[in-house]
Amino acid sequence: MESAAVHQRPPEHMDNPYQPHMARIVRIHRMVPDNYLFQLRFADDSVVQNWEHRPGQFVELSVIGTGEAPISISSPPTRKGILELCIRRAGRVTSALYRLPTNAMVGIRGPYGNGFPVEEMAGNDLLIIAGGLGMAPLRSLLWYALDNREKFGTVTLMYGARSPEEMLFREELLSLTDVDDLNCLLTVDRDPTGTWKHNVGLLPSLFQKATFDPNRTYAAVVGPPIVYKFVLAELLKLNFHKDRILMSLERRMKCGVGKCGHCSVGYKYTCIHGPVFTYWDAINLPEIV
Amino acid sequence: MTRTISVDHLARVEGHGGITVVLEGNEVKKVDYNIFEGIRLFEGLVRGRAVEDVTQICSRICAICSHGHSITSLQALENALGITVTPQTRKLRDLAYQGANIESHSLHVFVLALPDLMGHPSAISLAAVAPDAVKLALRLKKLGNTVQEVLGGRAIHPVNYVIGGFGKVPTTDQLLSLKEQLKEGLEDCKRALDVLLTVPIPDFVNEPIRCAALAPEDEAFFFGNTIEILDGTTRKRIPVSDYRTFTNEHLVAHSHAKRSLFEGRSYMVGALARLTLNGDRIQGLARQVMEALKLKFPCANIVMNNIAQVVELVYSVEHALDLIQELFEAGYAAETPVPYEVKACAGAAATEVPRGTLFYSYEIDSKGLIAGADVITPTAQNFNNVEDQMRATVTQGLGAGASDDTIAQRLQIVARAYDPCISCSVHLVRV
Amino acid sequence: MKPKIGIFGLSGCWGEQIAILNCEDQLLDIIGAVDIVDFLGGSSVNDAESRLLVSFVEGSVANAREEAKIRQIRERSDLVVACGSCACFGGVSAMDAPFERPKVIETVYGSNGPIKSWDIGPHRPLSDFVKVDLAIPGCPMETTEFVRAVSALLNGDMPLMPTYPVCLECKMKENECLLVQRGLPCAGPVTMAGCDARCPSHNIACIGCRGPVEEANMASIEQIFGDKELPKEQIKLKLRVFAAPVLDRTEERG
Amino acid sequence: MKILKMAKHDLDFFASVLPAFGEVYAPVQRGKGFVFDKPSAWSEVRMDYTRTILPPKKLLLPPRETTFSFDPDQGFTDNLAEASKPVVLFGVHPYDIYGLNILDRVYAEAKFPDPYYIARRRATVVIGIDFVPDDKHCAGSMNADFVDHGFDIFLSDIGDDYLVLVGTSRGDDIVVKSGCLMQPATEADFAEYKKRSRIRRDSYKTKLELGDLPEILEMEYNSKVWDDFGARCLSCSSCSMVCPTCYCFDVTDETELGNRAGRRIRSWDSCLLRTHALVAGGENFREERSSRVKFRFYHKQRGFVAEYGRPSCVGCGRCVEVCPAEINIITVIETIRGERDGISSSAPASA
Ligand SMILES: Cc1cc2nc3c(=O)[nH]c(=O)nc-3n(C[C@H](O)[C@H](O)[C@H](O)COP(=O)(O)OP(=O)(O)OC[C@H]3O[C@@H](n4cnc5c(N)ncnc54)[C@H](O)[C@@H]3O)c2cc1C
Ligand code: SF4
Ligand code: SF4
Ligand code: SF4
Repeated sequence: MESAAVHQRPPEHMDNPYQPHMARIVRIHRMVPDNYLFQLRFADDSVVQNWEHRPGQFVELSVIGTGEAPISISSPPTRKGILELCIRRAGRVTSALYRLPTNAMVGIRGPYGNGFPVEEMAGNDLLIIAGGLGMAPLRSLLWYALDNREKFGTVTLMYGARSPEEMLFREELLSLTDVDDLNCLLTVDRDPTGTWKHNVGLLPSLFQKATFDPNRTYAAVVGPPIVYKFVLAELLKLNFHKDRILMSLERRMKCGVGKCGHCSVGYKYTCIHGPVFTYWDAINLPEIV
Repeated sequence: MTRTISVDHLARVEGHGGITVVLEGNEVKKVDYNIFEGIRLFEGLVRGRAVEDVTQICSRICAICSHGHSITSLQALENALGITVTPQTRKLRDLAYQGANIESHSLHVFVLALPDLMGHPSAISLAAVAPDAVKLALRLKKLGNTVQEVLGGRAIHPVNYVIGGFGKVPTTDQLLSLKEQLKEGLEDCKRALDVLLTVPIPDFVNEPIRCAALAPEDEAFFFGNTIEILDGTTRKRIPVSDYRTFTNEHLVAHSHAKRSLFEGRSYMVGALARLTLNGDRIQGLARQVMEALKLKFPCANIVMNNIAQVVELVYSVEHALDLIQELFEAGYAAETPVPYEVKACAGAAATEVPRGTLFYSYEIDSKGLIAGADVITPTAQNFNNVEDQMRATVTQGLGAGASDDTIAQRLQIVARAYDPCISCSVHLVRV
Repeated sequence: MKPKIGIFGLSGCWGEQIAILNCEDQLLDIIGAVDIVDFLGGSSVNDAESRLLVSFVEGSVANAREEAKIRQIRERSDLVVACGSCACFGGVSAMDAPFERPKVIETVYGSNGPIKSWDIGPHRPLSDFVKVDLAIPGCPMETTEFVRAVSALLNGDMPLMPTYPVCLECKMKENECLLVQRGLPCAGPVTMAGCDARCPSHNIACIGCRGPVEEANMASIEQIFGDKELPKEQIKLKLRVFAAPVLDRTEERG
Repeated sequence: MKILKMAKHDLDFFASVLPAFGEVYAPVQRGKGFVFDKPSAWSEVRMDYTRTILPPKKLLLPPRETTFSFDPDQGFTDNLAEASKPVVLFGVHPYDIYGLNILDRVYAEAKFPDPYYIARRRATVVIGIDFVPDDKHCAGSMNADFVDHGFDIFLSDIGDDYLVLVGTSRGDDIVVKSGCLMQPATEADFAEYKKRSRIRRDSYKTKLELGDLPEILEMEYNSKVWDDFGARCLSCSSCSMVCPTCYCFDVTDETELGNRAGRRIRSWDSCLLRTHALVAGGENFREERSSRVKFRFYHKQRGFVAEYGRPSCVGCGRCVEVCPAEINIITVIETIRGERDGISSSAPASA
């Protein structure tokens, strides 16, 4: 049990996992109030070249001088060069970010977390279920699947927002409702505008619009706690395997690399063992939902 | 026809106060120095609290004199409980007083009063034209704060003073480092003198001032058991334990602060009063400064109080250096507070805080709880004197044909020359 | 243009205004970065009307004049910062009195003095009257926290204030625990940190000058003090020196 | 492992060679307690100390640490040089060395090794000594009363001599540097060691059963005892601050006045504090104090076992010493096992 790392690796040759790379905000897309999409490009080209991530992974975003916050990567690994983050204005760091103009620099480190087990999911049908901001990490998975369409069976997206104005990536998703190789089901809780042409109703109501073979489908669910509550019940009703229901968790995080302790659920760390957990994990980690 | 000259809200004094002068033609009908600071009732609030808890509370009477309040409160408690502190504790407390004096006087002279003398509304605007002078003042102020922090654990509302001594005495290293900083401070004092020599001191010819201060019993200039009053050329002495026959507190309608009169007449406490009574003790650089700035006694020009503060500031830097030397010579060591047992008792104490004589007295019950408390601050004692000086200033101004605005201006200079600390004056009398 | 700020004092000991002046090393930088347009304690020329980015307010509200003042300050300021425990929690003047307030006033000022005409009320925290954007507690507030707050506010960020108790900093300084090892009534476990455990570092039990942490477990600490054979009334008196109005509120909440 | 011996009276001389290997920290008295500090004279060093207020983690994972500074024009400057200054930590008890080995697992050996920790750990010579347990130590129960690695040199009392275990080549350098102080240990020395080891093992006044503790913790997850502990807990965080294996930290940025240049600082945090699991928008995953007390013990005695095969508690007794509310490893385990009726309301363990 000799501490190999302690006695062999000279720190001089080690990456400092806490020190971010600088990235430029190349575009800010004001999708909905308090939910902007930030497109970033690393200042250092070698970082751009070497960057790799999996859908469902996240980065630690720094507004230097204000602090850091964990943010899911919304862009798929298949689209290189630009990193997209869909960020809700929630507190100090995100507010400071919202004050920055295009071309300002932010710090990025990562990618962190396990991400979705895309290799294991390959060859199966895919059911992506997003509620509200849950679309942020799932958009990466969605485009990964569409860009690697041959690797998956049927692909279904169920996405619920409170109203059409609050739907993230609305134009992009609406344009996907016509494509053949994706079953794109969108719903809003209510439609004050009266112009919404798709489903109106809570997210679980979309289950009537599709059928699944639980033996060859992976479900990826991300959303606020209420979404888990109802969606999980539906999936269990449909006899989904507990280890084929994947969910992504949010916890407080200060490091992203399994040290600071804040993101622990039960005895797992969201940043290392997660943020993607199976429903079976969830049952066994008492604090999970 | 009646008219009034008023200053609604005095600026650059600590607390909330105003001045109202009522005139009928050239006759001064009334001069009111009003204090409308919210009343804070300290003597009422400490009742029923344990002896070890009251000092920290009374410190909150005043931020600037908080070290003075704390130590005077402790000495009153110690006098009551019959505790004698060690010579080392007494010296360390004396050292803390020098820090308080350095801090308070540099704040008052340079930040609150000097702008007046140099025709500026504030030290902020002064900083734009005379940045070096302001930096110098801030350095001296910081020096005073550092001394207070080392001794009291905090610059404002010290935490380290307890009955019988200190929670934790400063380490030798801390004292050595203070010594170095004080030596640099002495150089700054010389620079300050150069600045002050260029400042015109207005001549306020006022009535002669009756002065009062503690009579020092040893080299500790700010401690003593006897009050000494200089009235014309006679000196009267009253033991501190009889301080009430000296302060004679009473209320007036226009102020939340109480007033003092000795033998029916106002008197002054503070730097000028101290030097008038005990200026012959001043030696070294402080004496040179006193001579260079032409401070002579008796002095009827109240603005010279600021000059007296400068002299004391220099004295305090020098005395602090001496004290550290003496502490080491006497074999400096960590001491724990003198232990005590509570009993029913009473006691009073007075010390000279930067603004003058501060009195404390306590009655303690057999369980060690406070049964009565009395605090009389220098500002409260000075109020009547300030009003007298203001009246003289108005009369003088009217005689010289000054405009009401000029008179109002000069009234403020008088108020600020006293270094009033209004917030501390609002509470008072025995319970 | 430099942001305009104001510094105000209500009923207090002037501790925060002195604390601001005690930032000797940063004072000129602060003056360089902001325009202090209204500061009665420091300047005799003041602009009492103009819009302010931040108002730093010391002291409690103790009378109608001060209540009007704090409302006016709120109206003209983007941000109101309560400085010091009087502004944040009511402070020492709001501590428990041995008897009802009229009686206390009477004992201090006499029964038939001119006090009847005075405008005097109990001391209340600013938040009883107006929205407070940031509280910098402390009696007095720490100069370091003030400077840090100014620098965060200038960057547009809300300053981060400690949310943890004094014990955390006390342990960081490796002090021997006065409560457990010496049986002294130390309020550190329920008191907001940020002072670097000043008192325990001087062998003095914390007296709670920075006010309670948000979830202060008063019932438990009272019991623990009780186990140290302190009389019950003294326990309450000791724990309620700096923030009695706020503690009353927590207790009402349950 | 090289095993030698050294006469006790030669310790002063041995100590005199240590400064060549780094700044020496050793147990000295502070108040009635002890701390690892720079002794001003070797005579101050207390070989008989019970436990220090803070464990050695304070030197490897400092309470407040600038990880790097930043400047809009110059980018980042890390603070690794500062972290690489050589230190000799003398007189560490075995459970505290065990504590360091556990920190190694998380900070040095896991994914994303922590460069600051590693720099310090590499720069720190650890010289261990054995100890006599008091009633708060339960290192025996936690299997942390003897260590086989994680130190450079370990000294065991065998009467007039110390048995000297040399754990690393750097430790051997120190042995060499101390000249002819050390002699080969003999059969008799080993016998003496074994005799004393037995006595030591038997001298624990506190014995806790770990066997099926993870399972019992699972069974008692919804137990009311946590509410009782939660009602008493002050959330003062003392227990985590002094714990050799608590390593949570918080991260904050500090800027200079009127500037975005500044520092990123990490400082000790605790899962007992209200904000530990609080996220933007006000949701708190461990809102109740009881859930936080539970989490701490669950993490040490259940979670860590699942992840690393042993509890992260090393039985140093520090939480027993510091908790004003008597919530500690002994009271919790005994209560959860139904072997005591929770905590009393009378005087805490260390009156
Ligand atoms: C794995 C993961 C992925 C996330 N992905 C996204 C995303 O794609 N888009 C998005 O808008 N938000 C996302 N969040 C939530 C986002 O991290 C928080 O909203 C953000 O930290 C708030 O930071 P703040 O400084 O603005 O808020 P404040 O409330 O001021 O937070 C201060 C600090 O607390 C911590 N903190 C507060 N809330 C959270 C939280 N919910 N999760 C983790 N740490 C928190 C952070 O360290 C933060 O710096 C994600 C969170 C996690 C854990
Ligand atoms: S001395 Fe006071 S502040 Fe320090 S740990 Fe003990 S209880 Fe907490
Ligand atoms: S230890 Fe307590 S009383 Fe002392 S300064 Fe800190 S908060 Fe105030
Ligand atoms: S368990 Fe004890 S030491 Fe830990 S936070 Fe609670 S009261 Fe403090």
